[in-house]
Amino acid sequence: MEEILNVKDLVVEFSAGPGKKVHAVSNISFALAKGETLGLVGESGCGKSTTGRAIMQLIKPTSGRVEFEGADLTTLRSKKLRQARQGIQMIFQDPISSLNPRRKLKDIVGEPLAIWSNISREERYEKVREMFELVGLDFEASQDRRPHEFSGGQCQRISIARSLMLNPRLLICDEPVSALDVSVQAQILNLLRELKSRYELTILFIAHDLAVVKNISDRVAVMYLGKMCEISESETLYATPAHPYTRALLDAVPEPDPFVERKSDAHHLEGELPSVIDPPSGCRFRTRCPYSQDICALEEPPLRDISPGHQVACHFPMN
Amino acid sequence: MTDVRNGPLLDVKSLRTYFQTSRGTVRAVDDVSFTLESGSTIGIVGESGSGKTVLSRSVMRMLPKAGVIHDGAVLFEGNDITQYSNEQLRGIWGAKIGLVSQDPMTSLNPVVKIGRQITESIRHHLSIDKAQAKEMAISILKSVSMPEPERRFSAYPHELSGGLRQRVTIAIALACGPKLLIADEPTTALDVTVQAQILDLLSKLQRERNMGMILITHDLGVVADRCDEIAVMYAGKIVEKAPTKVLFSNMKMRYTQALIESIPRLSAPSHVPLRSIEGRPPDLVGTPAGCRFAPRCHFADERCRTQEPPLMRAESENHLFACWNPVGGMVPPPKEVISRLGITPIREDSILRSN
Amino acid sequence: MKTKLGISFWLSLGWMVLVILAALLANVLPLPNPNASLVAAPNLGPSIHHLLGTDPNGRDVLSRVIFGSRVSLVVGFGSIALGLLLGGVTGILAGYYGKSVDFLFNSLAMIFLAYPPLILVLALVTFKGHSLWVITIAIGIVGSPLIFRIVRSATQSVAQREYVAASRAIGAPTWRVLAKEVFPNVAMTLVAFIFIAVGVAILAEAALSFLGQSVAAPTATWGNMINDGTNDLAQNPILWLWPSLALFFTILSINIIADRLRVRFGVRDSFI
Amino acid sequence: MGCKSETQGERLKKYILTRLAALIPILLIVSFFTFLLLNLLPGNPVDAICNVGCTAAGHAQLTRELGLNKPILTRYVLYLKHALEGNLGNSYTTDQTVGQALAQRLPITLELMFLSQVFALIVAVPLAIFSSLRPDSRFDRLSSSFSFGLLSLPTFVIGTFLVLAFAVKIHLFPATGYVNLTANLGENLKSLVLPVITLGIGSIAVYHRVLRSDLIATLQEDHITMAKAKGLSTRYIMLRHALRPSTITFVTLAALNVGSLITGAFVVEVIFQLPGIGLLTITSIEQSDYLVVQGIVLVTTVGFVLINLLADILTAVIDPRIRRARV
Repeated sequence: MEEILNVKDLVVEFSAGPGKKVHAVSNISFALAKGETLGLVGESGCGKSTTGRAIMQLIKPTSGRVEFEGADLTTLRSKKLRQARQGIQMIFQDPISSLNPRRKLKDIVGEPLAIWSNISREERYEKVREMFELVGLDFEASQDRRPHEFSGGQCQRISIARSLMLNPRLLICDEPVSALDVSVQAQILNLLRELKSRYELTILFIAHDLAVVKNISDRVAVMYLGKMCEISESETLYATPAHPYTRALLDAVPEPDPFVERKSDAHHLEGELPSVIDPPSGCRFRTRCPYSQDICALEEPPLRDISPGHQVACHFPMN
Repeated sequence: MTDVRNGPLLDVKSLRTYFQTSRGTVRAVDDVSFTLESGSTIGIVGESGSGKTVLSRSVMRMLPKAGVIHDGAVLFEGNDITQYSNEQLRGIWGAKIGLVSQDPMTSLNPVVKIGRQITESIRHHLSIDKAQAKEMAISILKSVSMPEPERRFSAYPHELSGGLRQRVTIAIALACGPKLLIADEPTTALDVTVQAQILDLLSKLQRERNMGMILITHDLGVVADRCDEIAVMYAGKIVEKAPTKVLFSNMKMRYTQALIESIPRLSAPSHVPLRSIEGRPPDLVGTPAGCRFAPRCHFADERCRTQEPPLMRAESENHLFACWNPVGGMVPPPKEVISRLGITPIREDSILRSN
Repeated sequence: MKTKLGISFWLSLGWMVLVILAALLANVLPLPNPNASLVAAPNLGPSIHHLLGTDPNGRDVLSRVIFGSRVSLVVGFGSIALGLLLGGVTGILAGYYGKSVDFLFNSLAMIFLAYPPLILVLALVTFKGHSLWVITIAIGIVGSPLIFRIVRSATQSVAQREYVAASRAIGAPTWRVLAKEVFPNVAMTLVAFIFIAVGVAILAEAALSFLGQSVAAPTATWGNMINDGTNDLAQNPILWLWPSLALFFTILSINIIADRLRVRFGVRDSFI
Repeated sequence: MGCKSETQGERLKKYILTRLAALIPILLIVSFFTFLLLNLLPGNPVDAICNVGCTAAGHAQLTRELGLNKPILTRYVLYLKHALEGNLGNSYTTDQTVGQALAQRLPITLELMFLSQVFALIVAVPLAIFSSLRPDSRFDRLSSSFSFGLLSLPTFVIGTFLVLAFAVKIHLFPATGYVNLTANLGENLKSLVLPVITLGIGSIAVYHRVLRSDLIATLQEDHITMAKAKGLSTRYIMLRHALRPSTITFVTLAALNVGSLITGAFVVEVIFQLPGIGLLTITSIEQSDYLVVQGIVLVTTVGFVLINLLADILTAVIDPRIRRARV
């Protein structure tokens, strides 16, 4: 399969006062094949959103490579970077905050064309109209209105419309449905699925909700404290999680069905998330891992294949 | 104010809370009734704007004074607290009714030490000295499984993680041994792993202390295995109420059905299209005639749009729903119609008792 | 949903329009020379020829009040325009870029802010001369670090919003992000503060001229008229009253306009 | 969570020490700029001292005597050295040293400023508390409009009005003059009543408005709802939970307000002829007594910086979060 995005040894660190560093993302590598959807999950503070923004170069990575269609984005500067970024677009978590409250909808959605193409205003609005229809918004009724008049779900549709204006190949969705009600969340997930097949989009879907991720993803990657724990086909990962952390995450999800007996052997995570300024040595999960042994503190487990397409970073993977 | 009584712990009757705004009257809680026994949990499920938080505040009677119209009764231990003075209300808040609110990051005072935030409630209601109050607070911190409770006692909220802070708010709510615990989206702001810990803790404490608990949430997954009974709210009204297993296996109301089906599930395979509910929840100002869910409902017909469905009883006990075209067909014959707003306002609870 | 501006806003705006028009048209209006002595007998009460009477030098009080407004308005609006130019531009840049740009401008602003403003203005005026322009520039310079701080913090909060990130993700060049996404949202906060600042600048000038440190006599300013008036407070308090009233109503109007705009734009009431 | 071993007290101590260390470069830069400003601007102390009859040779000699022919940096270092030894130079117009003049005048200005703030707080804090308990009530609207009006009144208008009303018309208080604190406390306070009210009124308006809006915002926060849910009384919630976080902006503001307070104090001193720093500044400027002006600028600026530092430390004491964020 053709690779569209290849992230190699991505590191993002922030300064947190003198001599202190936040290790937000530490040596993450993964690749996305054309047309696939990769779900990126983890608890808050695990670095999944930072990864998304670092790929987009909205945050400068400390080191590592982000190859998009063969070009390393981390080496590009200003104009070249802006041009290369046209192929990648992003949808953000907060539907209200991701739209400028002072601008009209047609200008928000038309903005990418206003920047990148020389077509006339009329032609631009015509394209905006087509996109409105595609994402299920009434162009006539909403074009001259401003974002605050719309609900969260509608705002997210507007964001999606804007992101598709430049015909991107890769879409990075950063928690696109976590601020929405369940009934609206389903609308947006269905819309994304439909658009994906229509435009042959590749999607990096960042979320904390494992069920949502499972619904939309071909493959799933699990992050913990800036590190990649496990990455696999989604059916495999959900059926036979190999990393104790993945397992704990899955066990913690409340199933909306009173007839499903809660697993009696479910192990809930104990203890607190360690600090990202001073992460544990060796395996970062060891402080909360029920299976941790001496070697886990001494040696960092590398991400390795345990079956075709199933990689895990653990000294003692399950199954 | 006696403990010798026959009624339930909490009996909410036709509760209405309207807000007067410049846009018109917002009917945030509109004719809501339910009862709750000691030692049991009722889950109130609704999407944002369905009025579930206003309901919890109305039950506590913690509403602003200006621009609010309320009606109905809230019998707590047999006394109607809607008739209480502010002084009387302050006597039961914290002492008999505890509140755990949504966001542990904002619900603790950032400049007051945790210990003080717990003891001030104890000292206010139980009038004991400082040392005893501290001892009590530390034992409560222990009971909410707070690691190193003595040290946390003199910590500030910002030094704790979200999960630990929520344990502190639970400790505060439980400090005086309340009879009723209202948990308003207690885990929405928390990670899924912490959510499980907090929910387990709440159920454990609720059983141990034989409290009644109202668990308010938007997440059906949260209420599915932790509530005895579930009430589904939509646009300020309870549209279906049933014991948990009955609700999930035999839902009647079309909204409940759509809500349950729209949730992506871990047990379902990838890439299945989800059932979605088109449109958005209605504006609570000037709600239209008929069923409030009708504009978004695939099954809505003329009657749904013109005539508001009353709460009707399904075949199983304690199962009420408001729908003209319920799942599985109309079961109860029309004579069993229980209440019809504006025509014969029969209270739900009286029907339940006549059973 | 928009809140109404209310009657007080429109009354205030009316007063400001009146003051500005009078200042602009002062030369055209049938007024005697404000600095000419003995256009009539000294210390006259209000009459049909001299609506507000005359001062001990026999100068026309109405004419002096109207010409005096020119100084207040030029200093008030001029100094804040200068302050906006200095503080506003650097504030947006510092707030948006952060890091070293922010450090540089912010350190500079903090140094300026370390001086009590009046002392700095007095020092500048003493050594540069008592002309209208020096006063305007001095007050503008003193005000700019405060405007910088306001613009910077407003920009910082706007720059965190996701629509700014979204605009960058689309590939908008920096000038476009600043002009289309950041500036319109900062401007909203700014408008209310700017009016307050104009009021403060007018008050500052009046205080200076009361101390005899503003535009040199005999040019009429409200401040030096009030100062003159205090000398005759016991005998002829009305001389003190007119410029005081003019100053009071002007500042009040500006404050009311600022406050109504602040409420309209949903900006929080704070002076920092 | 990074440094749990530190106690709150240690953290606070560390914070104060860091802030004090940061003060030294600020004071150096500020004093240098002051020096530079007063030296580079046109207008020369030699011109001021030399009258019209001054010869070119006399002029040059005076320049040498005052050390004005040396490079600016050398002069600054010398000035700083002398300043640290407590020597700020001599006044050209009186036979006092600058230090003596300041020592004589400063207490008067400080007493005036201090008392005016006490007065302003006594009036503004209760007003703000009652306003915020019932926002938009009749009391709130009345007091808000009242403070709005005060905000629009210049100090010198208030001052002259008070003189007219209480000194000229009914002779309750002296219009001008100052009685020394050590000489007669009663007369001293009496002579300060009108100046203190005049200066305090502007602060009342500012404090009332800011504290009110801050309290209203705090009262809407979740933790206040939680405090109510504990059954605590309104009075307790106001004093224990609302007022303390609200004081943070308030303290910062009060420190910044010192700038406009100094302006106000100068004006008040002129109106009531109080022999403080303000009056000294005005006369020195009029007589181009250059070293006195420089000394005043230096002292007020250092004082201003110190007060703002004090405010920062105070907010850190009030709000434990700041200690961690700013260290």
